[in-house]
Amino acid sequence: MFYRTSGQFKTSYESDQALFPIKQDMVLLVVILATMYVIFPMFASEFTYKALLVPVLIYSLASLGLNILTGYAGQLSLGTAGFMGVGAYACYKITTIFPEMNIVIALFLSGFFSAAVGVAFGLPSLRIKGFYLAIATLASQFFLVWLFEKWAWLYNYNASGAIEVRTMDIFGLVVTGPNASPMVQYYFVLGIVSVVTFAMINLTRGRYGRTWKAVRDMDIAAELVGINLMRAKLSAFAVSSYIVGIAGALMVFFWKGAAEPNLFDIPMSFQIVFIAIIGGLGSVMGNFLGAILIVALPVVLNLLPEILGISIGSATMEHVNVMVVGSLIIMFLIVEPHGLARFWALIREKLIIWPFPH
Amino acid sequence: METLYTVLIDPFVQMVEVPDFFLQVLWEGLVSGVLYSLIALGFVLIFKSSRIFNFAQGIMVVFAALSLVGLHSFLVPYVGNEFVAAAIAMPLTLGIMYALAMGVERMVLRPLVGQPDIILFMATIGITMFLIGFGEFVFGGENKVMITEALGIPTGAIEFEPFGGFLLMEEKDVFAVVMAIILVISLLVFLNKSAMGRAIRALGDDHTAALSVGISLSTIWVLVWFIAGVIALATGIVWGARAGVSFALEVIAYKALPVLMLGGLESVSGAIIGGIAIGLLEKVFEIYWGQPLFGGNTETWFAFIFALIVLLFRPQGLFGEKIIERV
Amino acid sequence: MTVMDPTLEEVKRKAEEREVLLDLENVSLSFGGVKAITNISFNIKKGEIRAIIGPNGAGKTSMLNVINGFYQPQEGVITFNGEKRKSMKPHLAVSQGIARTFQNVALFKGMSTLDNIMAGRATRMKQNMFWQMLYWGPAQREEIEHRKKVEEIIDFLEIQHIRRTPVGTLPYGLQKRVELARALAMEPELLLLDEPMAGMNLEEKEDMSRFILDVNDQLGTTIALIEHDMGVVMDLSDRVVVLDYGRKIADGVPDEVQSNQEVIDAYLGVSH
Amino acid sequence: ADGLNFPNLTYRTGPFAGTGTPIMNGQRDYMLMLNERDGGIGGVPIDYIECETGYNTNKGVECYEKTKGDALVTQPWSTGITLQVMPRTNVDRIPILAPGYGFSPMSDGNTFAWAFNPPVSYWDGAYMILDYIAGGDMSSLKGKKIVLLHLDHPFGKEPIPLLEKLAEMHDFKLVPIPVGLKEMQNQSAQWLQIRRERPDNVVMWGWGAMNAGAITEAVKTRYPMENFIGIWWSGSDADLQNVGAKAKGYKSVSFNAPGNFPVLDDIRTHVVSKGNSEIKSEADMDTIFYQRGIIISMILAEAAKTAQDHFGEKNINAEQLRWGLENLDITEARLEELGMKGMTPPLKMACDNHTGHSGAWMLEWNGEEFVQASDLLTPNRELIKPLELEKAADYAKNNAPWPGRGDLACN
Amino acid sequence: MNAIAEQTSNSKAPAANLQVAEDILSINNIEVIYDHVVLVLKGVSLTVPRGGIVALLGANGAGKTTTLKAISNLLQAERGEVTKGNIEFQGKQVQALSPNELVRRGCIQVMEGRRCFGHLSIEDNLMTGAYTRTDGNAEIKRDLEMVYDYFPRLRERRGSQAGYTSGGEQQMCAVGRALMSRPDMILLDEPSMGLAPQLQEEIFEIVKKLNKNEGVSFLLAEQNTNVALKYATYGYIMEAGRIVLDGDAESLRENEDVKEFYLGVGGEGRKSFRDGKHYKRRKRWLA
Ligand SMILES: Nc1ncnc2c1ncn2[C@@H]1O[C@H](COP(=O)(O)OP(=O)(O)OP(=O)(O)O)[C@@H](O)[C@H]1O
Ligand SMILES: Nc1ncnc2c1ncn2[C@@H]1O[C@H](COP(=O)(O)OP(=O)(O)OP(=O)(O)O)[C@@H](O)[C@H]1O
Ligand SMILES: [Mg+2]
Ligand SMILES: [Mg+2]
Repeated sequence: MFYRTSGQFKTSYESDQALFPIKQDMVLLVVILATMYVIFPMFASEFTYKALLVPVLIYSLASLGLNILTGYAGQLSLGTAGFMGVGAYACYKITTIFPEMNIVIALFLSGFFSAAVGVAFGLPSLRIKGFYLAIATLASQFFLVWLFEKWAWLYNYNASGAIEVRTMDIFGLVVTGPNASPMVQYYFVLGIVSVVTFAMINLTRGRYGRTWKAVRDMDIAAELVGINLMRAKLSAFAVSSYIVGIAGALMVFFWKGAAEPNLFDIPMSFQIVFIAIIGGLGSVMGNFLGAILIVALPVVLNLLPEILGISIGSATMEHVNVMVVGSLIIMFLIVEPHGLARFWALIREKLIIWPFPH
Repeated sequence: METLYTVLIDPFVQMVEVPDFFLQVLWEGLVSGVLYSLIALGFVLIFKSSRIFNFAQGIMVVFAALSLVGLHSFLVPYVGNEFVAAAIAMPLTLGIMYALAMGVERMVLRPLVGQPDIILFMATIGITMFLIGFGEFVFGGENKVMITEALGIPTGAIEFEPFGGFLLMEEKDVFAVVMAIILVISLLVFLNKSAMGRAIRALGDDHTAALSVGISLSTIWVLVWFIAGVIALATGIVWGARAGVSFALEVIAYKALPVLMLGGLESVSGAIIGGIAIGLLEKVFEIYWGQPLFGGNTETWFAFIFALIVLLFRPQGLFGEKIIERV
Repeated sequence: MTVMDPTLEEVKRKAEEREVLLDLENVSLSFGGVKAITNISFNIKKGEIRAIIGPNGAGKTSMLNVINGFYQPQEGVITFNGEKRKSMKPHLAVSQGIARTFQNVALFKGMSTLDNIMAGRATRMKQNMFWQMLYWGPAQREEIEHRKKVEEIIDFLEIQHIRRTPVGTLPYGLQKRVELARALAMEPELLLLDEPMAGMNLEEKEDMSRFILDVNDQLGTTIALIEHDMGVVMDLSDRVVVLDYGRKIADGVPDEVQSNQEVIDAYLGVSH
Repeated sequence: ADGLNFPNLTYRTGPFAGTGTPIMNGQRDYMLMLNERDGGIGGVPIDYIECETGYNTNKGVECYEKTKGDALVTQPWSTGITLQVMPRTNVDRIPILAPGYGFSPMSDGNTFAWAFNPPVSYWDGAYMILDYIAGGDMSSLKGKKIVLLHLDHPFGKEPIPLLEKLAEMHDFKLVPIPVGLKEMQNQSAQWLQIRRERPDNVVMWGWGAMNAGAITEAVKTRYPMENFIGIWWSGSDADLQNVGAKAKGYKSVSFNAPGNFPVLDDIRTHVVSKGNSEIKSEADMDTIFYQRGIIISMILAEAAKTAQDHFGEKNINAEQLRWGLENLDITEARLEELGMKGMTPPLKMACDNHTGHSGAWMLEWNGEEFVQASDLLTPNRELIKPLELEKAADYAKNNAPWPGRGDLACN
Repeated sequence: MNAIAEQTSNSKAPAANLQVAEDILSINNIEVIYDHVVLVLKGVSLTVPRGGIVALLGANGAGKTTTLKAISNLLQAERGEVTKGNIEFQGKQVQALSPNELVRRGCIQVMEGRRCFGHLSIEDNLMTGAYTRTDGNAEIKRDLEMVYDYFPRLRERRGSQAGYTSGGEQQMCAVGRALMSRPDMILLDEPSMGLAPQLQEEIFEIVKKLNKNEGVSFLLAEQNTNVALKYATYGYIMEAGRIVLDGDAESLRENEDVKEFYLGVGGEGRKSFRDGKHYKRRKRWLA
């Protein structure tokens, strides 16, 4: 009843193509944004910022990047973490070579490096498809991590072999380093994520989005309707890696504060693939839902026995935790293979016809 | 100039000058390759029958080996004899692998019939996580020793003295090679000569169409996963005999991936040939080029890059099925 | 070559009235051992509806694939719009004005009807990524301009009601229609239709015929049509070429082809 | 909480669980024993909390955030986690205790005011191993070839700067051979290289499954075991079980010596026999790593006691514990009181010495277990310290503005 | 032709003649929902008498394919489910059976859109059809020859990978594959689609032959109404998920609407496709 779309007629293509043609969606968006920008900061503790809010945002962003490539353009990549690494190391080098540079500019510049590397590793996609491509992206993953390990120049010859983020500020407000307030970092990340998300929503519903989806759904046919496959695939790789690179830089600079090469190894790639898939391939909103689930679930599960007052050995807890997360993933895939975003869409459809089914 | 020498000439000079060492390198490469192939075989079988890229193959290796060792150490006090315990533990482990196959089919595959490949792939990662948690819960995370002797696997070494040097072959490595060859041949016969084999290949092409002609997905999937489980057990035994049984073994699954790329995802013979090719090349490259030029540890990526280059020329690997493009 | 009927003269005379749009000369194509097309020559004239018929596996689809560059013939010369074509990437055929539909529907299954058709205009949209991200100014103007064109096609083919439906779940017949819409969105000079009416019932075939004729009449699009329904072929086409086992066995106006004994034996069967 | 809150970021799961579990068991049992036997430290019970990281840096950081609330200390148990939490501990004002790991420059308390890595650092370890090989006379290394077989990871690369310096000083050839994290189980390439290089000695910086893999390969390659020496993390009994007698002669440097010490009896009576331990069987108590866990907990407990005594306050806070660590002095006599005489060398820390550098013994695998094989070895501080100071300064520079000692007074 | 006509006149409309055992298949009032929300079949009932050929006609999207899939239990893979009604095959409820069990019991479907196993050779494709059979290799070989006799083109291409064969060849392969299972009942979904005219007739001749010689029953969803009604004994017409008209083939052929909309023979005989008009015609039945 309250989710009724009838009566909302569109009289021009402009309004039909508006971001939120349905009024209720607009309201929902405002509610979400208000929650993120106003309500959370009112209640969040440092732990909430560091273990939940900031990671969820950063992982969402990385997953959004992956989703462009896998969900929209149909090229399965298992090398996301490697590209995040490129972004992070690029940002690290930029900020050490140009210490005066504003961190925002450094961030957006570092995206170009990961985009370039992404395009280079995307070249084989012109010939290689499906799981072969997926494994091939693992090649980039292994190679990049090896490179981060070997190429001491990348980490400024630090004895620790890791990159460490120094304290930086924007107009006097400390945003990175141990002294930065988690809330400031949260707002910073939230701001960037909002901007990129907005841009991606637009990009995916326009020409680029259509081209990518066409390649995904049937690349031969796409070619035969005049789409230049090379440009379509490489642009997807570029945009995707750009976002992923920014996510990597954000991760190191605004969340972790330091990173060793292993951070960017396969487990993280998989985690991001999970987020994208559980959230829903080919959806922007899904990334956020997926990240909430995949990032927050283990944290919450870990807190659970404490809340319930049960005492279990930490190891047993972890075993159970891993089993539960594994099973939940399978369960989610079974219940809704198209991800949480689709789940939401179904709920919406039911709401539209509610309370009179069919 | 000097680099050119190290790249182009020196390696070959060394190969000729120290031939026994070169032979040893080749043998080690061959053995590693065969070990990779064993894991790749499990992948291939499942992929062929269901287009499922079974990421859980690695953990299945660990799980099978742990079950065997765990059951064995549980049984020894009761039967009092290492060998008898092994003889009982072996079929019990096979039983566990069968139960696992049934469980996977029932709880994961059946509800996901007809879903896109990537979903099933993710599901196998879910299975991997579950098995890691479950395995550690039951068996604990400590290293265990493979019951090599109790299983009657030879543990000695064969020594040759070619070219006045020495060449050393561990008997258990020889055992691994022979076992792999037997496994591959029987699989090839099974797949190409039996109606079941044909059904397995049909399933890989189109689940729904296979259902429509009366092929029972459940039966075949249980069978295939069980065979993959058996292969996992075999793999676990030979890997375990080399380096002990622990969850760290799981990462060896990654080593099978370039083998799959090279050999082709659906080809049993590709798995073995690709494995051996990668084992040999990777070892030779590491020893003669990797270590002098890159400071070593090139094995982490060499196989991938090599396979990638081959894929550029043959996008379906050396023996994989061609991707059919027709409109 | 094989057909030496007197009507050949007549055909030639008619042919001279119209300009040649596409000309194939001694084209051959084989896959390993399989000869899909053997030494075929024929042409398509501007503004005509040209049918290609023949038994299953005769090489009709392969013929279309050669025309739009998806297959490279081993031998032969193809001339389109007066230009000799060398090897070509398929996506360039579209910019030259060749669009097609497919025998096994080749739509983008996950996308809505609207998006599918809009995809057909991908080559005509030019705005850069930056504006696209803002979805504002030039990008929005461009989007709307093309949307208008697409809506015209949607109206034309009467598929308004499925504008937002993902095409994967549409019934077969509608999918074929969406495919036609997508091809039309490319505003082609030459439209290749591969069995556009397979799997349709009579009513739908009538509709489809109407659409094809209208496209031909109103937009002046030249059409090459593969179809197994003889009624449709005979009624719609101006000229028919018949293939069998990769060879051309007849070429002419419908009536002439229909009565050709070789065609009857190879293709039509006795009942027609 | 009302007790002394000592969280431990354990890894009893994941690929390194084999190494982690026995240590964590030792740590835990000692703390539980103190609670049972003495009612804690100075009468205040210990809140010993485990948070599982699986040796995963992400989870580690999460654990740090989760446990830091009223924590007196943080024990990250991985170099990766240590690196990430280090800058934050300055802000959160919680001492890091990283016994036998972390990075060597942490010894410089004036730079790393909140970090402690007693009783010896990796550079100490590297020096002591070479010293042992040289038989006390470094110049005898001249012309020798020494392989460093190490995990290709910051941990494994840790000794390289010092070893390079020593190689230059004493004119021996150092050949570092990396082992990738995914190659741990299959090191044939590395051992082929060792066979080709024919080094006089192999020094191993290994971890988890790498150790067992290396020892197996060494046996296979017939490398003389007595020339094969590992750092203390490469000396777990479990790693050698796989090859058993064939590894006879393998050595590992260790800051705890095996034996049957009185403290073990206390643990047996107060914890194990009551069924409160997580060990599988009592035999586990005889392993090097279990006993090392006890030492580590002892260091922490002693530091807490030092602080309590100094501040005259039972319920100390993190800052006070930091002071306790900095001024820790575990004498021979104190060890005797604790029932640990000979189990670990006496340890004394200071403002500019957050490690203690107390020295270690060489242990040798006799085919069944590790036995002590040398007198106490000690590092050459004059040689190592400048290097530590240099790298510490580098760290501070790279992480500018680095607070250093800040407002914390020495003593 | 005559034999069939006789048979038809003997068995009256199934609704009137409720002898369950006579019907090899009966569907009662089923409802199918896709994706939990899309209601596609809204109460469909139909019966196929043993040894009968029943045609299921209707426009695109009417739900023919869905009906067939509901019978053969292939809906699950497409996230569809039968939410109401029941289906009986050989007098037994079959909704709960797995598709392969149904094949074992003698009911096989030829799916719309060919669906050959692309990487298998044509011959292997045909052989998969015999997967459920237990009557020995000799019999299977014999049937293989029979299929090749029906479709000589397949014999020529027996070694080629099905994915590379032409559309029509794949269609023959799909039909041949179903024949290989020796079914009692075949659900044929648009068998003639994409076949050359003479082959279209041929497929139906094969249907007729099998029906006559082996007593196989058929339920066929077909667009080519002309041919379908020529061979079928009984017909159902579907619109938008409901059966709107049924009757024996004869009477359907005579029905004015069927004539106009499906057969294309108005009062004045076959009209040219050029004469189609742009106006929405109203059917006389209610959908
Ligand atoms: N890519 C290919 N590889 C191998 N053989 C092919 C390929 N494409 C087509 N063929 C073969 O070429 C022949 C002609 O095929 P084509 O698809 O052109 O036939 P068609 O005339 O369209 O038939 P239909 O009416 O059945 O669609 C067939 O025998 C087919 O098997
Ligand atoms: N997987 C699906 N999800 C949602 N809707 C579906 C799905 N499959 C079919 N439909 C819808 O069900 C309706 C009936 O489709 P069905 O394929 O049964 O029609 P049909 O009569 O066989 O048509 P055709 O003659 O074109 O083959 C159509 O409106 C279609 O959009
Ligand atoms: Mg064709
Ligand atoms: Mg249909």
